[in-house]
Amino acid sequence: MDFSLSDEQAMLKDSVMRFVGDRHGFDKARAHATAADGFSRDDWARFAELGWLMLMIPEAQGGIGGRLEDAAILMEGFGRGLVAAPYASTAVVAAGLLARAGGADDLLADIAGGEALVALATEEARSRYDLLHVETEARVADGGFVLRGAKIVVPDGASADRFIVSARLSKTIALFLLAADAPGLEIRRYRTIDGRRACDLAFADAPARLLMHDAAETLSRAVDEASLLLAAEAVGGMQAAIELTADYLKTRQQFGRTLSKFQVLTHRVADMFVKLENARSMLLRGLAAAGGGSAEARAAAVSATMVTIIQAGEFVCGQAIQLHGGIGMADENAVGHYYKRLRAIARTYGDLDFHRQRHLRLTVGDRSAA
Amino acid sequence: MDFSLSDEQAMLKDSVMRFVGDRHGFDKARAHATAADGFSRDDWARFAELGWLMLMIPEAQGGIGGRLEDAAILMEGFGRGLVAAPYASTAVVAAGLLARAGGADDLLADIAGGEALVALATEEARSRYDLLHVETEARVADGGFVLRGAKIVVPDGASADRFIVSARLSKTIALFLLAADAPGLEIRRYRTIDGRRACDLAFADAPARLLMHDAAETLSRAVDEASLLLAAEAVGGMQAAIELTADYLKTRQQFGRTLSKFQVLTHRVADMFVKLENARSMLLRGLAAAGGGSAEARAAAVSATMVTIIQAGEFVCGQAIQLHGGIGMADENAVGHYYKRLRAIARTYGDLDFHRQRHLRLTVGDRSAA
Amino acid sequence: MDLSFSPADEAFRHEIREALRGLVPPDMARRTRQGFHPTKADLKLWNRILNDHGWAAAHWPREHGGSGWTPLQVHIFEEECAAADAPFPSYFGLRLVGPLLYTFGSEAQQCRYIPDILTGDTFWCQGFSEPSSGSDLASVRTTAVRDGDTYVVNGQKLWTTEAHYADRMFCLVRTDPDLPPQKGGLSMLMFPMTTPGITVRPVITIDGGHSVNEIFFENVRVPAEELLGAEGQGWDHAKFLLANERITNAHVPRAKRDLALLKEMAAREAAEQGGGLDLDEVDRRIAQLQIDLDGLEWSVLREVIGGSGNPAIASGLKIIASELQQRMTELAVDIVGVRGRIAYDEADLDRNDLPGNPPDYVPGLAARQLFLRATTIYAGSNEIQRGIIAKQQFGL
Amino acid sequence: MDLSFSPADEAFRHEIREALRGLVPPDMARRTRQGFHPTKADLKLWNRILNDHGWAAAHWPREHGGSGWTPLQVHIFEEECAAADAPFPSYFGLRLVGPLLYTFGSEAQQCRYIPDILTGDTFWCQGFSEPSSGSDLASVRTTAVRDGDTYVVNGQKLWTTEAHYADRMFCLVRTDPDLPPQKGGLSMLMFPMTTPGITVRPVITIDGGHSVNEIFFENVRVPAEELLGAEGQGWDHAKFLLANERITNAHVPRAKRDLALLKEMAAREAAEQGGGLDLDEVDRRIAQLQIDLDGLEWSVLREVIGGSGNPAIASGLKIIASELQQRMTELAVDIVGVRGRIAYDEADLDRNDLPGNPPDYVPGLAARQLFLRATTIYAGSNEIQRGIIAKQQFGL
Repeated sequence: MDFSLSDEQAMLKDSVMRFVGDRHGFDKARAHATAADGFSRDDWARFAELGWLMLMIPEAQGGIGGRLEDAAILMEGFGRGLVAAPYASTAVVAAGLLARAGGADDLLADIAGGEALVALATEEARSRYDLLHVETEARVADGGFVLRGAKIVVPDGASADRFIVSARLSKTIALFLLAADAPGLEIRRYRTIDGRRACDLAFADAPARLLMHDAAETLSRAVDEASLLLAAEAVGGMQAAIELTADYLKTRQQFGRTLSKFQVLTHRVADMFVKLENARSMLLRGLAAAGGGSAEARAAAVSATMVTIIQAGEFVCGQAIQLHGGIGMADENAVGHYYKRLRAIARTYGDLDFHRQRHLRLTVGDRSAA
Repeated sequence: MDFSLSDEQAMLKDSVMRFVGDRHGFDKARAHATAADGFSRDDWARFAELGWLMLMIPEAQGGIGGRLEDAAILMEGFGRGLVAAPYASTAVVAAGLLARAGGADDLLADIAGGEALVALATEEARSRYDLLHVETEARVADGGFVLRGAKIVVPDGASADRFIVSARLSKTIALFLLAADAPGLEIRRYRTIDGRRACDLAFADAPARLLMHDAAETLSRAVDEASLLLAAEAVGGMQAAIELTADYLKTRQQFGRTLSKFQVLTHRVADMFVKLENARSMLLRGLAAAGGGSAEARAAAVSATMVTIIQAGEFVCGQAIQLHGGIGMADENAVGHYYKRLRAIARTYGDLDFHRQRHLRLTVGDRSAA
Repeated sequence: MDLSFSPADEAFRHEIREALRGLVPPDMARRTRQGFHPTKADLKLWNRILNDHGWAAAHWPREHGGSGWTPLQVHIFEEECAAADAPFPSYFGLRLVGPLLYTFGSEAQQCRYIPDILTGDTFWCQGFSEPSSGSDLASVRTTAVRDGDTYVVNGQKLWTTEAHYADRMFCLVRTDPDLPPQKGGLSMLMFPMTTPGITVRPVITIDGGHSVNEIFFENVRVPAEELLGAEGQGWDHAKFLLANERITNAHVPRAKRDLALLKEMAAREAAEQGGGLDLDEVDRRIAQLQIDLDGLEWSVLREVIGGSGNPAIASGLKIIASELQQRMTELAVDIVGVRGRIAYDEADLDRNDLPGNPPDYVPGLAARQLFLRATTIYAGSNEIQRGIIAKQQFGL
Repeated sequence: MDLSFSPADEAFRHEIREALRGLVPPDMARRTRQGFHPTKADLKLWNRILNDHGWAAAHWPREHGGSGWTPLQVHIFEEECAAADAPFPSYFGLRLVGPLLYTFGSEAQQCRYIPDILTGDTFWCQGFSEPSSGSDLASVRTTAVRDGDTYVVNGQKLWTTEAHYADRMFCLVRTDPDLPPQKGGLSMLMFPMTTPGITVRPVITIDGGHSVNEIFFENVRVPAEELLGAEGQGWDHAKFLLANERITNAHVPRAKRDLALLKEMAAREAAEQGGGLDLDEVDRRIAQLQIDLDGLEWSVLREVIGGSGNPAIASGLKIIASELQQRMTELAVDIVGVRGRIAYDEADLDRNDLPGNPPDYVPGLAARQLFLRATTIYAGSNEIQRGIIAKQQFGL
């Protein structure tokens, strides 16, 4: 066991920290949020140049073959800088699924080059984060497959040019690939509370390419990994929110004193720090479980991580607003954006209730198996 | 609706506050706690002189016919002064049950005169506060009744000379009366965490007098009223603990300043006060529900009160210890005794889990009936 | 001590409930339930409807246009209004400047302003907070310098709620820079928002909504007769308002209605979402909220009926109520699952193809949850309230 | 970065587990599980057994009698000891004065004391807190005045854990009343508890137990050679100990064992109590504790392996661990229902007619819960820790 960064990881960290400009990027982040895509295409091209978009593509398929910890380093930086680019969804989750499915090397190359944005669509109106609750159906038509059904709130979906979609194929869950301009596919794009762009998808016999059948466990692993990347982003966001708050306390005057003279406020910052460091530990524990062991152990550990992240995020970023007072409520201040991003993360791929239930079922709750 | 005290209530309050000596009674309370009974027989005789022991006996049966609010005023004072006398159990609960049962005027007169101590025994090894879970059985023998079974942790049981016992009689729950020296009754006396004296009872065909059959609702009401009296005691105890703490902060020096200069500590006291006042409101609400309305509404309201009291007690008295620091952990300091009494109250007639479940069942949880 | 609602109280409740039946236009009721900031049109219309029944200022004394009801009756009335999904009438006229005027104002000022407050023809806003004085009113810097028959106002206000709805402002200003605010340095002025030199800048809050503003004053000339009471009384006026505010801000009637809606929402979501929602856990949270709301309600009843007037009690109510409002909307957003991530646009609400295809109770929740983070900050942050309690109640 | 336990680590765990099998006498294991303060006899015996295997000071460097294991191996070893229901060895020799001695002590002092610490033949106690300085060590008032070859100690200590077990004390004293404690005013002396002039008064804590004491010094003469390091270094010694303490005090191995026992207890109580226990709610609380304990364990691993040495991190561990220990015992008492009200007498534990006729896991719980209120107070209260974090991490 060794918690220190390798040389490559240290470089990666250095590189992303330089990119987000040591959290001076809020004006840029806000400008991107009001753009049509909700993020910067220029940044995305830069990511390709830096090799970040091929980091998680296996070497055999032309990538760097990085590990989840490496992507987590990038995501922590993105969290710090409120970077809204669809990194986790395209460059990790979609790239990973395409690599495992095989036969998609061209698309992987496009992802690596920054030319393709691929989003994973799993959530449905009645699924409540359960990946096995899939009402979208696939059937054979004209020698290929067509999809019928609907997906909602697809992360980074509004700017995606392709979608990976889970659908029921006979009795199992399969993954399909289709383009955003596929016939029979209707897309409704919109903003989420964190200013990012999601979409709903409606499939009316939309033709799609089968990527993988019997994909339940592959999908579950991919989404667990995506959750951990969001956890890393959350850790970066919390850290930035705490630092902004500590800085604010040192400058703001009330009742004739700087706020840093008020012990209840400084102790609140201490509690925020304690929750952040605990969340960071749980992120590492989740990454460890994703690196080996059984599917059940991984799922339980990821849910434990997410429970911690969600609880910490609500406290840390909520209190960051509280300690800023009125100005923390203003959209023109950065701190509220961390809060909103944390709340969005807390309801992507699973919420507190979902992760608690899943963790409980896989650990103490399973008394029949004990 | 009127929250002000009547003249009689104001006198009662004045009288009990004088008795507990404006919370200077800790040395006395400690001395009583180490005595065999865990309370003072002299005090008890004084209560009889003051008329407190006949307060809750109906006028028709020679008492004053007071209302539960009146007894609550006394109990709040007792809570403040850590008075361990078995007032609620004998003078309210037992007296009330005997009065409702009828035919026990002599015993009621003895209670009023301070000559009889009667305890109610309902709890069993497997009942977990459920008054309807009764395994003790009564059967007819020699023209009377005998009991077989066992009760545990009888409040104020160690000093009682008589017991009112719930037992199963054919299919219903009945109440029986028997003396502490009844044949076939074995008593094991012991201390509880608050220094009071409880007991276990084992009945081996112990002869007992039938007080009331089909007594489930009467018993439930009596125990709800007893809970509210403990709630009143808890309010008095919390108030005393807060005042002790505020006083301590004004005198104790640390790091070259009095503790009252540390904002986190004074704000903690503020939070304690907020919880106390909220608990006081819920006590009043519980008393209101006990005064009228349906049995279900009463039970739900009493459980809501107890949930609040138990939560407030743990916080208020736990933090009273915390703010005292080390000295709060010493048995020779008063503040820990309030904590222990609150924790004992929190597991008498019901605990947080029991009251939450009962409240939930009677309110939101009952979706089938909605 | 009499802890029960009397038969007369129950009869009154029944009467009000009957009288309110059908009084709230259905689309207004729907908007209220959805929880976005109320529109000016809704506030105006509901004010007028209330006034038609003599209820606009139910909580005022009869001699000033109030109902003359007992405090308990007022409480029952407000509870029934909330249960009927009526919006809470605009705060600044009816709750703040109205009572200020009939307590401290001249007869001329009362005649000039009170009638239009009752009808809802004039909307007010409150110029208190400033960029450098959020919770610290003593540090107000906006100045008013006497120049003959007028005051000349310069400075800046922030967090001015409904300034963009308002016709007039009552405004805390420094009339004497040499006196401490608590000792006569502050005064209260009233003036139209159309007075030359006033600029209103919208401040968008984290929910994406526009309810507060920043106000700039540049040589704004206000006739001296628009001074409330005497010069230098501003601190007393502010204290009077803050004490009132902490109890009204408990918003028990609205919270009771919100909790009832929450229960309905949980049942519907559970039915429609096929088992994914952990209804047991939701029920536990609702039960705890119910218990805490019961406590708050009885604390408010103790205060409005018993009237301790203890500032520590009022501060405690503010703390409990603000945290309760936050917890309630947090639960509401949790209940609706992934749709709680969607930023619904108020302007789109009449479309039938909203993102996520949500049930009707969903769209306003996420924004309302975000906005309610302000409850523990505004009207004196909860940290300020704890300081008041420690000092007032315990001398700490 | 390598986040996994290596096969070698797993093999080590297996080896330790096997070696520990049967090593803890069953009655000692039962007493440990029951959670009363450990007896001196148990501590002594277990110390000797550990020493027979060379494990008494597993966490020390090999050159001083330690195991030479990696920090991760030490962690695994302690986890396995806790899982075997071994008592945690007496703290003051093995955790505190031992490391002090091999870091700051003279060779003579090391030779004199360390062997008996390893065998458990000498028990130590720590004279730090005083009546007027609980969390504030800078205000220590106990004086030691040099008189030829000896120091004469006068004053008073409080909260001295295991002083009634101890053969010797290491004691923080003021050797220079004119220097600030941080600048050389304090020193550390070591002396036998039998030295004339020492009086030990038991302090009974709210659990009814006796684990702490008050100590009075009246002209206690201590040879100058019993000074640790140089005169005036006491502040450095105290800081060295406090930093160690905050991580050891996390007590993760014991907490893991307690949580496992809690799960068993909940299952047995539910089975025996016929439905009265809300097992769903208990499971939820256990699951949250499990998650929080996982976080604490990985934070400790990060610190013992990565070794940031950041005092803010150590303070954070102390806060989390102390609150976790409290929550765990609170749940334990809640699980056992009305029996949680009974004050079991440690002396009666071998009787088979205990009050309430409890299952064997019940008797120590209520007392332990009460005693653990001290965890958020001792070793620098959690408020002190928050102050450290604010200052060290953020300059606040």
